[in-house]
Amino acid sequence: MAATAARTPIIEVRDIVKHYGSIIALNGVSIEVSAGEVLCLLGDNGAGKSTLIKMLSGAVRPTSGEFLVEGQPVDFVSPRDALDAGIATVFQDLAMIPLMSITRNFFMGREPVSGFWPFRHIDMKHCNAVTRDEMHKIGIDIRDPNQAVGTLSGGERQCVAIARAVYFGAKVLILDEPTSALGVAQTSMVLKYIHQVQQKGLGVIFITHNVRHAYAVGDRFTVLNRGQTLGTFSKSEISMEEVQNLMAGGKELQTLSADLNGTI
Amino acid sequence: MAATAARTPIIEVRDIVKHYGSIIALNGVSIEVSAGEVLCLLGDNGAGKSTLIKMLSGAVRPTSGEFLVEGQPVDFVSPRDALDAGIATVFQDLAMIPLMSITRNFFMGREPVSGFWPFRHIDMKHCNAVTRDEMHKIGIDIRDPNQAVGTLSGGERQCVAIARAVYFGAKVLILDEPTSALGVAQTSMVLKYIHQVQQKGLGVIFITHNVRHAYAVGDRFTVLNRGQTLGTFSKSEISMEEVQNLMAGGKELQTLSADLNGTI
Amino acid sequence: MATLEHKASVAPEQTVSAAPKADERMRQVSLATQIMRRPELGAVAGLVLVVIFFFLTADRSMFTLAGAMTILAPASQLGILAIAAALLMIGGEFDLSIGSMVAFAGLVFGVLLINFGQPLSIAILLTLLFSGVVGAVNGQIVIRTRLPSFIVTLAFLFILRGLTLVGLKWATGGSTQLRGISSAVADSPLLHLFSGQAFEGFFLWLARNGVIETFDNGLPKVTGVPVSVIWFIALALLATWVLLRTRTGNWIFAAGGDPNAARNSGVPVNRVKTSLFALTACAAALVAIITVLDAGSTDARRGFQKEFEAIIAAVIGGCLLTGGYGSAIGAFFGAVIFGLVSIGLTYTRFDSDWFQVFLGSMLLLAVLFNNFIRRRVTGER
Amino acid sequence: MATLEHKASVAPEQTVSAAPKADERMRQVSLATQIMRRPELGAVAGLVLVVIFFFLTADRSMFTLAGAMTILAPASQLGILAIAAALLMIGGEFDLSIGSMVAFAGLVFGVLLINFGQPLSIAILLTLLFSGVVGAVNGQIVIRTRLPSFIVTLAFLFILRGLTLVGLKWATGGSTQLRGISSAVADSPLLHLFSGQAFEGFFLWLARNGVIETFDNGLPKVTGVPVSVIWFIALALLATWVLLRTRTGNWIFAAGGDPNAARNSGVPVNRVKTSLFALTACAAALVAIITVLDAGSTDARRGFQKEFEAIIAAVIGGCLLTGGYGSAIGAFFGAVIFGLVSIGLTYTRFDSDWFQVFLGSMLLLAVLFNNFIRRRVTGER
Amino acid sequence: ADVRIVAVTHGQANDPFWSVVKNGVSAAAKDMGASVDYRAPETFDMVAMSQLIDAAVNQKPAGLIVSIPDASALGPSIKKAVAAGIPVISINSGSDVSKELGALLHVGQEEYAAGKAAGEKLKELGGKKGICVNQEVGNVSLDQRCKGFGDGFGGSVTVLPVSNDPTEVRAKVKAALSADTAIDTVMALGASTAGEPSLAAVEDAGRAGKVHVATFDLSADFLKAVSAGKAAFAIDQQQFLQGYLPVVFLANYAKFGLIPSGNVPSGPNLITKEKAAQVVELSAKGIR
Ligand SMILES: Nc1ncnc2c1ncn2[C@@H]1O[C@H](COP(=O)(O)OP(=O)(O)OP(=O)(O)O)[C@@H](O)[C@H]1O
Ligand SMILES: Nc1ncnc2c1ncn2[C@@H]1O[C@H](COP(=O)(O)OP(=O)(O)OP(=O)(O)O)[C@@H](O)[C@H]1O
Ligand SMILES: [Mg+2]
Ligand SMILES: [Mg+2]
Repeated sequence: MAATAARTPIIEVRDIVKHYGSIIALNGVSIEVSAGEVLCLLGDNGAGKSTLIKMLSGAVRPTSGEFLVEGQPVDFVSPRDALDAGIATVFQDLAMIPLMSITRNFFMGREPVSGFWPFRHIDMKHCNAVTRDEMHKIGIDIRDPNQAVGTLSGGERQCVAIARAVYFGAKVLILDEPTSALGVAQTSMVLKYIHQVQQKGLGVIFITHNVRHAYAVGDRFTVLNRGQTLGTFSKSEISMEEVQNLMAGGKELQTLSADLNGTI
Repeated sequence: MAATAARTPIIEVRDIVKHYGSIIALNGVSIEVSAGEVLCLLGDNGAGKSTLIKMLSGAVRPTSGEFLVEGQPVDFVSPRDALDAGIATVFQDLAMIPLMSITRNFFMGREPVSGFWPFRHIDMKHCNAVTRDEMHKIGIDIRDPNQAVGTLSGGERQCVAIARAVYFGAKVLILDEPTSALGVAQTSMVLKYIHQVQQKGLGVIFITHNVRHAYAVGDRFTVLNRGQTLGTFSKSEISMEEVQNLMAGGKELQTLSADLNGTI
Repeated sequence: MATLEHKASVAPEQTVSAAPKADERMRQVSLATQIMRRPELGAVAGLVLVVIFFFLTADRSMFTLAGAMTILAPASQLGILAIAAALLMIGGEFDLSIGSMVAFAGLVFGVLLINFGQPLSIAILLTLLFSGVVGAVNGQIVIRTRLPSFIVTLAFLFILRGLTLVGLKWATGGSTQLRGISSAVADSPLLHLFSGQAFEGFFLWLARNGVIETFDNGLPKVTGVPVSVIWFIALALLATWVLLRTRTGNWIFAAGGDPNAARNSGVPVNRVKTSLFALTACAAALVAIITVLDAGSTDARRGFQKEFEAIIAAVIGGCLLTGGYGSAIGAFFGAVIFGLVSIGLTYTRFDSDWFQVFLGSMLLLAVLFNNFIRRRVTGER
Repeated sequence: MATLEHKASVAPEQTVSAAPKADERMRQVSLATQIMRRPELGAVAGLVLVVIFFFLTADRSMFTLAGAMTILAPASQLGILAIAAALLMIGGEFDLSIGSMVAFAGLVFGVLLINFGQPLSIAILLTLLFSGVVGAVNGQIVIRTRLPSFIVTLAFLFILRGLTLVGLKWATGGSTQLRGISSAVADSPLLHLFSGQAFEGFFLWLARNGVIETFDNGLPKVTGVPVSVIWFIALALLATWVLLRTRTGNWIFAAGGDPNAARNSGVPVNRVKTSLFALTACAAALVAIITVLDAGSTDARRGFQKEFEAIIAAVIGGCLLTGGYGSAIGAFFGAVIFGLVSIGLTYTRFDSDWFQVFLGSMLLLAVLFNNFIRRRVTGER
Repeated sequence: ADVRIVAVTHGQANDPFWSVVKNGVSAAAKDMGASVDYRAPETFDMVAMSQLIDAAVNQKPAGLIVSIPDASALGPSIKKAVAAGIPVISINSGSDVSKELGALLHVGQEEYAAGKAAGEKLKELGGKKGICVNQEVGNVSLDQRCKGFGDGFGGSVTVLPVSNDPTEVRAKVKAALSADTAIDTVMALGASTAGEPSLAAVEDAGRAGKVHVATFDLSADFLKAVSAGKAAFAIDQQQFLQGYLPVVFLANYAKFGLIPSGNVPSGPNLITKEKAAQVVELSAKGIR
């Protein structure tokens, strides 16, 4: 299937299963990502993409299945373990604290400290400057880095989460529908970021419902459906239309598209 | 500007201003929607689209400005007033209660009751059936209408909010980025809904960052930028590319697009 | 607060009632799992544990009919408060003034009967009305000022308690105890709805036929079911029905789960919350009426810390302090557990110095056990 | 709970420090607005109101240096607890066992000194250590079982209170009061850190020079600042610094604001919460040590309902019960307001029967006034 | 032990006064070879107390010891006990209603009478204006102590409501003294909770020796102050006997049918400077 099978993948999961009580969210899913590769995770709503991502980033634990990072089996008990292993994630729900300021959210969990021990503190000025800067780069001109995140617009908030994940670098960058609420300019910035990150040799897992975005940056496409893998395809093997049909899970897209002049 | 100026618009706002403490979210915005018309509200992240929507649906009150419904000035003090006036809204944050079941969220605020007074109750069986049905129509096959909404996937949740707004009909349907988390099939269903609703003679306000979606269903386009109106254009006056440029707020999209083969 | 997400993922409301379908994304689960997942029934495991504990350590007389009644009487009075407090908590607010309200309503009731010589019916009506108004005022302050209900009702905790003292001294001419209520209401027909025992005839009949124990003089040891127990059960059923089957119930859950989202969906959150505050105050007044009629007196300390116990019972019964989740039946069992533990210990031989240690440990154990069993059965992490 | 969104929109933390920029999307706001928007300073308005009230109604002696010290001594002890409780509340949890912990730590401290004849330093160290461990156990139970901290620490409220009684009776051979502590520690050098007055020399000098009032014998009426006041102020400053300027502070806000989001961002939520529980218990132990040394004895009722008062003070000071929002300085002012109102009323001529009515009304007024002023000044809806 | 006796009172086990009663109960139980359970509601709560009595009656003990601070509230339960054939002895409060409710006898002292005695004594010492430091306003027995004190004292008396926190008591008493310098008498309703901090407050206010401080009940440190002349006196009800004697009576009644034919007044007993020193040690052990 994939062209990169020779290298050890940075992340590899095999036959992952996840139950929530009586609900089966994942029922045997396998994927792998190598360095310098963008894997697009596609699938219908409720297919289990976010659940898989949460597993990779240590936020939930699988019911069964294997999970290898650089060939070594791992068992993350908290997202901190995943971060320490170099996996940075933008969650679909963004993992932000509404009552806290933009800066504080930006640096949450990885605050840079200065000074000696009993006086070790955060250099807020520097943090504010970094935040303003990084947000500017992604295309958001924030009024005040101390504004509470809960009062930002949906897109602004999403940009904070993305800027944060990118800023703190990592071996793997996981993005769960990062562009869903973004404006046109911000979206293109994020796609550009993905490209840059890939160039630096990181692995990227990118979830989206937008075929164009996926096709623009993806090297390989894994399609999930109702908790199971429908297959993995490299860009050379598959056309944009085929990807689109896979994503829609074989629903009669033709009729719909016809009504709307193929604009989806 | 607009072609429909002769009819009384269902909703009209003039020179709306909204301050949050020192923050100016809207600074003089005017729009109008007539029956049987789809108005697309476009604009960069943080432009003030959601703030405007919240005002129209009674969730926040304007600092100043006029608000007319069918030509009559109104002053909504709560979203209930807006609902009573026939304005149904899908909020960007969806307005769902995570701990409550899908059915209960679906009917929240508009529960159908049966029986006589002291014994008036909700017919849960019927409600469950309606919920399952409406969700199926939009393309989501829910496992159990009693599942807590907090445990649904992002897209599934968004579909509940949309299905609810459409089901309860209204004079005006306001959709704030309804398709942001939706899969391909669900998105086309929503666009189809908008079309149907428009045919029925309702007014629709549709917010999106996806130019294609906007162009597919919109009759007129109002562009906001940094809290102000950039202008309103009817479909005949403007091309998709021009809309796209307006949405990005004049940022150098060309260079970005070039990198990514124009896929945004 | 950490539990919100968690609860959401494990207790989809009423999974029990879901029709089984063939969906490959669902596992078959046992009936036990489905039952344990209901918030109402979570507290049952703790109750069972506590009963077993007492069965092993307590005097046999605890497990007679009379023993049960001695436990149910206080549990039911607490329970009436706990059910109202649970509804209010589900609706997202607290009322710390319940206990003081019991004392204050008792004063109002007593004064109406004694100082103003009103008939029982009028006194009950006015007391309930008055409490309801105070409750609604509480609610309106919370809503208008958007202050936390904790601090507003706390102020009323002090104010009502203080007014009770002042009022009692005024009514009695200097004492903090108002007596003579029994004689004032001696032959009112309404009396039997609010005081004494229900089903007395039935119990007498049972005793005559040797079904239940009797004293040496032939009278039954238990002359009936305390009316407070009847009220308690009736309210628990009513509240459960309201929560699960009515529009109001849906609004209560919504108002507590996320008031903003609820408001945006058209739920009249303010009206719901105000009504709940009024209801809670009325429940306190009901308890006041029952206890005052039973005791024949009222004093400045009535209901002391009852607000606290009511909240404890509601939380044992599975209500979230953050609102939006819980059940009336849970509060019912919570009150029974609390009553059982605190009265039950008097049936054991433990030194009363250890009373609090036991009370605390039993509560903790009951809740831990609930939790353990639920997780075990539902197979959650 | 309804207030979350609301607070978010009106109190962007530290707007004061934002550099003014030319952004057409920002209005110029006055300095007053910027200051009132800080959660720390919200409680100041209430304090001012209360002071004005007493200025108009109370005896002049309240406004002397001696009067101030009289109020500060209890306020500072409450304040130490309130600051710790505020940190814990910001971190999203409650500790209802603080009050019982004061009694229990007092017992441990007393027993170490008297029954085991340990020197003061060891006794203090062991008491703090021991309390910290109990607090951490509290925290671990909350975290592992994911039960609400309300119910877990409530169990400890009972258990610790009960153990104190049992322990006291054991240590004294039957009494509920353990005494003789003053003589046991009479000449320890550490004593002055935890008991008595600070700056005595300075006050003596002031008195000699006629700056402050003296008794007829020439000794100053106020011989110094109670050490608890020093601890109180120091802790308030330290806690404020930690909250606003350190990594730990960020983690506390995050853990309370949304534990899931915080965990997903790599914040060690469990460690933070456990530490906060341990800290709260240590604060209780500190208060125990100070009061025991001051009173020279300890008894079974020490710290009764202090958990409640500490939470009240924190809430007056602007902490949200739901976590993630609040300040240590707010709790500081909250404790001062509470102390001022409860002691201040004895300086007035109101009939003491009305005490609770006044206490409640003043608290409500103070909080309402805070709120009113803040809304007024910040121009919010 | 074959004789089982239950004591239900309105005082919690951790109340210094009632812990002495409980010690009396335990001592008698040991001496008589009886088993006694001591029960009390968690707060001054008459409804809860009547429920505890009901629960006790249900266990058919050989004897029941109760305090009766509210005859209306507790009466029915006590009558039920009597009707069930359980011998009842009332202690501490309720001497006036004891017979009426069917109790065999009463051991104790009326709170009001003790307060009045104290008031009279303090008036004798020259007091004109007093405060009554009440650590639990609304507790009827404490309120009666205050009322009795007021009536006996004659002069102007205000009630100072305080909590159990010594620091707060001290601050409030000090505040009261400095707000009104005419106050020359402080009557505390509990020795360790209110009495000791009141003494400290008097000293803080620089009024030592000018203000008479007296207290209900005993505590070792307060007694020391009495013997040192810093405090006027402490009122002793000899509550140890209120616990001890009824157990002895009921045990003998159960075994031999013997019972005294009249009430036993256990107090009041003013402990002044002369007697104070000898009681200190007993007080520290929870016997006085
Ligand atoms: N905590 C939970 N408890 C119960 N069911 C859950 C839970 N979390 C997710 N699910 C279920 O698992 C399925 C997969 O959810 P997931 O969020 O992974 O979907 P997704 O592929 O990310 O969808 P979307 O594209 O809409 O974000 C959904 O049907 C959802 O209802
Ligand atoms: N409650 C609030 N307090 C302070 N500022 C606010 C508040 N709500 C919104 N804002 C600010 O107002 C601006 C407009 O927000 P709004 O949500 O309307 O943007 P939007 O156009 O919907 O953006 P998006 O496309 O990202 O959803 C944002 O910059 C936001 O920071
Ligand atoms: Mg998802
Ligand atoms: Mg928006």
